[in-house]
Amino acid sequence: MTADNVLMMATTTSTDNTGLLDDLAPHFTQATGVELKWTSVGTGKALKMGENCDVDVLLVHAPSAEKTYVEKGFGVNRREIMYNDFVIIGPESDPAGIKGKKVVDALDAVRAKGAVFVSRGDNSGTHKKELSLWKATGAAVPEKETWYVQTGQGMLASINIAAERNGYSMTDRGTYIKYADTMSGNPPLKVLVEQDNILLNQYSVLSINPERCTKAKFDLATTFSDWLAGTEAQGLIRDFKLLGKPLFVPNAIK
Amino acid sequence: MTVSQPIYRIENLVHRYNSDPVLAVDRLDIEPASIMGLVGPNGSGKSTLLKLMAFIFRPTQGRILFDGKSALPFDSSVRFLVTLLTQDPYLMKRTVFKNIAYGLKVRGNRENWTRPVHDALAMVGLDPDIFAHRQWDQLSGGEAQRVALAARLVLKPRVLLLDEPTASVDAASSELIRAASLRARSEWGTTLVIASHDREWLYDVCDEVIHLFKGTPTGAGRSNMVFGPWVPEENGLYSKLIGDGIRFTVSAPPNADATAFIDPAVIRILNSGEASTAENITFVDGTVIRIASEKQSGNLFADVRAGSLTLVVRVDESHLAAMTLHRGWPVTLAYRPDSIRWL
Amino acid sequence: MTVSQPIYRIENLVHRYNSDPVLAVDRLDIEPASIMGLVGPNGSGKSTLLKLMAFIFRPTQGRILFDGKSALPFDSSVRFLVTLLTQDPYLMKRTVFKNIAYGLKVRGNRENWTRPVHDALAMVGLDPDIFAHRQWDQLSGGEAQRVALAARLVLKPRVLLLDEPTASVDAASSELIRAASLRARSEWGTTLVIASHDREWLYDVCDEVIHLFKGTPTGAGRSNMVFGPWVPEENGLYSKLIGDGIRFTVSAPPNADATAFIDPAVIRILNSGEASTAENITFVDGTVIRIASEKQSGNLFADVRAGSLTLVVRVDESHLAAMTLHRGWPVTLAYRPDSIRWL
Amino acid sequence: MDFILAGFIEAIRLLFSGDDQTWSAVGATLKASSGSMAASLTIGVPLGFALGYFQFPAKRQLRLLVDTALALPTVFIGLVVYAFISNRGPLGEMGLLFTLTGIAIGQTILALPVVIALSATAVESMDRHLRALLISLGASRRQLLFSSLWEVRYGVLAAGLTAYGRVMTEVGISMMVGGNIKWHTRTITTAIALETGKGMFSTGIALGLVLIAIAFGVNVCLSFLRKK
Amino acid sequence: MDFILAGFIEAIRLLFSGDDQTWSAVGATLKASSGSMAASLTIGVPLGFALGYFQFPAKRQLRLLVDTALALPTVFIGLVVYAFISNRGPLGEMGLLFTLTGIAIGQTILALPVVIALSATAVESMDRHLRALLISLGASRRQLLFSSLWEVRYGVLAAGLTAYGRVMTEVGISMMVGGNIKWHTRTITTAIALETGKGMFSTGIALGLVLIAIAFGVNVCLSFLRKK
Ligand SMILES: Nc1ncnc2c1ncn2[C@@H]1O[C@H](COP(=O)(O)OP(=O)(O)OP(=O)(O)O)[C@@H](O)[C@H]1O
Ligand SMILES: Nc1ncnc2c1ncn2[C@@H]1O[C@H](COP(=O)(O)OP(=O)(O)OP(=O)(O)O)[C@@H](O)[C@H]1O
Ligand SMILES: [Mg+2]
Ligand SMILES: [Mg+2]
Repeated sequence: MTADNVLMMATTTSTDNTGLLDDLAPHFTQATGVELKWTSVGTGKALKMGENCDVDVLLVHAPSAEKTYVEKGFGVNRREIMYNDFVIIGPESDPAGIKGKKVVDALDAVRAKGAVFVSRGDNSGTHKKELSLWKATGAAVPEKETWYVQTGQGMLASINIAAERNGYSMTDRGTYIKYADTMSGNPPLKVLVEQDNILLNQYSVLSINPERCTKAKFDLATTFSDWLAGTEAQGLIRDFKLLGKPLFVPNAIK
Repeated sequence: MTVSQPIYRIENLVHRYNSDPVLAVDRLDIEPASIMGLVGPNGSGKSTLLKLMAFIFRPTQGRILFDGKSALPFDSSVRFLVTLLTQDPYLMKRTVFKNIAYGLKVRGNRENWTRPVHDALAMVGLDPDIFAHRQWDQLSGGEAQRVALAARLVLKPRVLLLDEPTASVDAASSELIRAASLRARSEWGTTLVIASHDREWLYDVCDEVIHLFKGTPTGAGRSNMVFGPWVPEENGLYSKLIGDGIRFTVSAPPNADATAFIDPAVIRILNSGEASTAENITFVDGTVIRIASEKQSGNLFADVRAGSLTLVVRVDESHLAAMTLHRGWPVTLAYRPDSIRWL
Repeated sequence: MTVSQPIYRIENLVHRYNSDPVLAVDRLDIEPASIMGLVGPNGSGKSTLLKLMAFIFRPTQGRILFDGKSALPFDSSVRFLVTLLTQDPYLMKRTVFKNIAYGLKVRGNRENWTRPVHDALAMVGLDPDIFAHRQWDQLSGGEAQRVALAARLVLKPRVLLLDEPTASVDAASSELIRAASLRARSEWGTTLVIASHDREWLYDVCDEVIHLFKGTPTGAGRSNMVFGPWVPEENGLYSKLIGDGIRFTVSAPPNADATAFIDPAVIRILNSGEASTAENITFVDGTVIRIASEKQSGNLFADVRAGSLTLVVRVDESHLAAMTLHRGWPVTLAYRPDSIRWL
Repeated sequence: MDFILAGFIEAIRLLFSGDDQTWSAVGATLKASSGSMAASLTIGVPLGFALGYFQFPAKRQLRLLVDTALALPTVFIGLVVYAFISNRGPLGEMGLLFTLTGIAIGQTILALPVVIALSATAVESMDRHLRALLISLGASRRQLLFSSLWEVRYGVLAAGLTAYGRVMTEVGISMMVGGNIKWHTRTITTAIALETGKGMFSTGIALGLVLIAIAFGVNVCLSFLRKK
Repeated sequence: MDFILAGFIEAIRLLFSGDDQTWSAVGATLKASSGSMAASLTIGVPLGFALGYFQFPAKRQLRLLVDTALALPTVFIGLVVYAFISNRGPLGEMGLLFTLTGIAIGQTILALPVVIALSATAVESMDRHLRALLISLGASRRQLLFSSLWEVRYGVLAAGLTAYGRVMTEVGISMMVGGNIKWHTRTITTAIALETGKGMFSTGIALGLVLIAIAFGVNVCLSFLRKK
């Protein structure tokens, strides 16, 4: 395979860590003859690498950041591919009593109780989502409260910290499923809030603007984007299961 | 009431490096306030013996009693009493002053060290103003050697072990070192053991000189050792080639590699060519290297080089008048092969 | 056609460590295949001069012509021709064999080194079977010194500089070293420069001996130097205290710190107490340290210790018959204060 | 490229405008690294001395072990320490997880092989005559240790500085054991990792420069040890 | 705790069952680290020799600089190298981003201060008589360099091993410059970081053990240099 036939992608850790990309990549290569290489990094870093023309295509989940990105002319052809959802987890004892509540009410309860809440605090797509939830409660983000723990780490590390601290956290479902699995089916933290529309997590693919980055392989990026939105890939995404549980819902517009 | 006990008593001492034994001393006593010399060829074990006596490492076998008590390295019974000037004048990477003061510091001495350090420097003939603040590596060979000695003298030790203190030291300084050694004994009652290849100097300083040979003391006083192998001659005698056509003849040795011992008194010294034809006498030609009188006995000795050998010969006063003995003078040595003892 | 040119020509040489000048040689020529000696008190600059002659570092000022050409450290014109035995018998952390073979290796010599290395060891009196495979740190002081010398002899150099080759070496070995030096000159035409404090040995080996004093050559042959400060006496003379109540008297010096030069020939040696009352003559008591004949002239010299001084005195043959000169003999020295020269 | 320049400017701003977050991270870095350096020098230098000085049967094997331990990955150390001090681990009771003390423990493990291996090497380079000199001047065992170390002080200093560099710049342990918790266990290096992950490259550069400035300060303070 | 034990078992499985991904990471680690070690020793040892051997005006300042550079954080080096070799950087044309060569360049920068500082220290510990000895035996400048280094070989070896440990275990540069791309630039350390990030602690431990096993192998190979 020549270097011309290699597509370089930057993506967020969630797509890689769940194993979705390992599942999709061979099918993509088979269908198109293009090799897919990816580096999985934080959303911010992924966007930055695109901005620096180091990759050809991005697969990320930070809709508002993506929109600005396109507006600034760094990326083109933003295309929504799929979504999964976030959940709020916490100790089984549920000290703030949030189980089954709506997101906004649950966070208010946490704040009122001053219960430990672990935030990633790393500007990732997930972190941005969490901040938007706090904003939705109408009060300021509890930036400097002692019960508000900012880890600056990945999702799994943050869940672990929440477990060690007996606190709450917001996580994507995929990571939680893996976490629960490593705890041999009896995780100290349980899903307490879910199925709220506000918790949906949209993934999109963006091509790097070939006018800014002349060396970016725009053709291949388009091929990839089209393929992802195509029936084969959308089917693969629907059928992808992590530890027997479906994770992503394909929602590409043809 | 008590008889004076030796300050050192060495019993059945054996020391090995790796597996080769290099020192084997059955018994050796050293009296307090005596000055003992150690001579012997290179590798005869002088430095090893001195290091053992300084309790720097343990002997492989046997023991060393200090003041009647068995002692080991770091024992407080010897630590501050015995000090050794090692053969290599090694200094710490500090100034001369700090090198000399180190021993005082180690002794927890909190006083002002300037005085004793300057005195010690003066004792070895170095001007404190010039040398005290030199760095360790800004000295000539002899200066370094003398600083190392000053670092020992400053301690006023009970036992001072000196390993070749005059090597690489100039004539004036070696006299100073002699004086300092004698002064240490008389002022502080120090016992000294000194190893040196400068026999003149050593016989001058010491009360007694012990010979080491292959790690074994072979007696005190001057004596000659000649090593084999020996080759038989036609007349029943044996000999060894000691130079171009020069042979050293001996009586039948116990084995071909035996070591011959020749008492300096059994050799007569004749003017060159004076060889008579008396029977049973053997002659060997040589050159006088030096003449010296032994401090204790007043006896005169001549060192005579014959081929590659250097023999010590006792000189009768009567001889002296008859001949001009001095370095470089050619002589003939006469001795009876059967007067030789075997080791 | 051409007049033999000196192998070394030193011109206006000055060397400083930090800022103190320690060596200042205006002019010095050394003839090929000569053996030159260097004597001088500790710190007089012998080792510095030898290192400069070995092109180990550059002089602060002046230049050293080798074979008529100015040379600098690492110059290929000198690199393989000159070798120095340093005062510290430093060995590399390798076996004795590899230490000695190093110079051969550096010369790109690809042959079998066993032969030359073993020969070199034999030249310094060490048995190759015992020593060749010893590690560098498994040697006695004298053995190490001799290995270091063997590492130089193996090179058969054109110039061999020896810095105290006999320090810490036994008597037999120092004779071996003497023989090896002479053999190097006669077999390979080697030029030797040797610094040593063992004057007897040095005078025996060398064609000529140069005296260094505070970095300056003060002439060849034997001579006496006595340093100030001088204190005026009542009779217009000056003196210096050289021991308990012993004074060394001189004529008026140019300044209080001047250095006095006394020719060994102007001092007469008398039996102790023989002092006459002749005018203008000064006496000083001493002890004979050694007697030796100068190789070149055949003259006899006595080293006499008077207080802290050691004076060299020329001895007339006529004297010798009349007295018993040997180490330890008490004598009186007689000289005229006005026969003293000043530096 | 431009983010490097931007990083320089930001570094100056961070240091001089008294940015709270930066100073908190500086504090955390200094506390954890001082703790681990104190511990690793106190334990490591004597061990290194013993390893370099004495001859004993398993010496070479031990040396091999220490040299291998130079290649202990920080995340590995982080994981092992985490396993012990996590609430489910044997030392969970002590509450060391997510504390600077926990980080310091991990960093001590990281620094120890460096300190031991390099001080052993320094001691091995010691002149073989030193021992005889010191004992002959009356040194006790303790004085022998200290004076020997003083003779090879440049080597020991280099051991300390190398270990310090390693401790100051490690991320794996601080991340895993400390948790990179803002205001508490966020050190400069975990902050750099975070900012870089966010794509804030210039802030990453700026924090890197802050770290280097600290190291420079420490080196200037120690450079008096170098003067002859 | 249990994941440590699990890690041990997995490490054995990974090594002996011929797990492709592991061997690919082993290969990447060995390639990058060999490259960077070769480069840093070739450049660093002579520079270290010069720094330790010669006396020159700015010596102390230079030394201070090198010592400070011991505390260069890996992510910082990663960022700087990235800035240069990124497609928009000055060396973007060379296509070094996301390659093992790029990683090796960054690791060389990481290893250089260690090699320079420690070999300078080793050379400083050299006996001052060595120079005179070597020149007097006829050594050329080059032979003086090599023979001097051979005399302090344990010190230079320690410099190399310490630098090797640093290079083998670094994550920041490999991550930033290499991109942790599976089958290409995923080294053992970035794999550990990835697995740990996924919560696969036992795999992290296992990979850590694999790395240590490699280091052990390298040390065993080099230990012949230690025999007297
Ligand atoms: N570390 C060592 N390992 C093996 N052998 C050694 C060691 N040190 C000394 N030797 C050997 O032990 C013997 C005695 O050495 P020692 O230094 O005591 O001799 P010495 O009488 O002081 O000689 P010198 O007059 O040369 O100083 C020598 O043959 C020497 O080769
Ligand atoms: N590195 C140095 N720094 C400063 N001064 C030095 C240095 N090396 C030697 N000296 C001084 O230079 C002078 C000459 O030293 P040199 O070693 O040449 O003397 P030497 O004649 O060989 O003495 P010795 O007989 O003691 O070997 C001495 O006074 C010494 O103190
Ligand atoms: Mg000895
Ligand atoms: Mg000298």
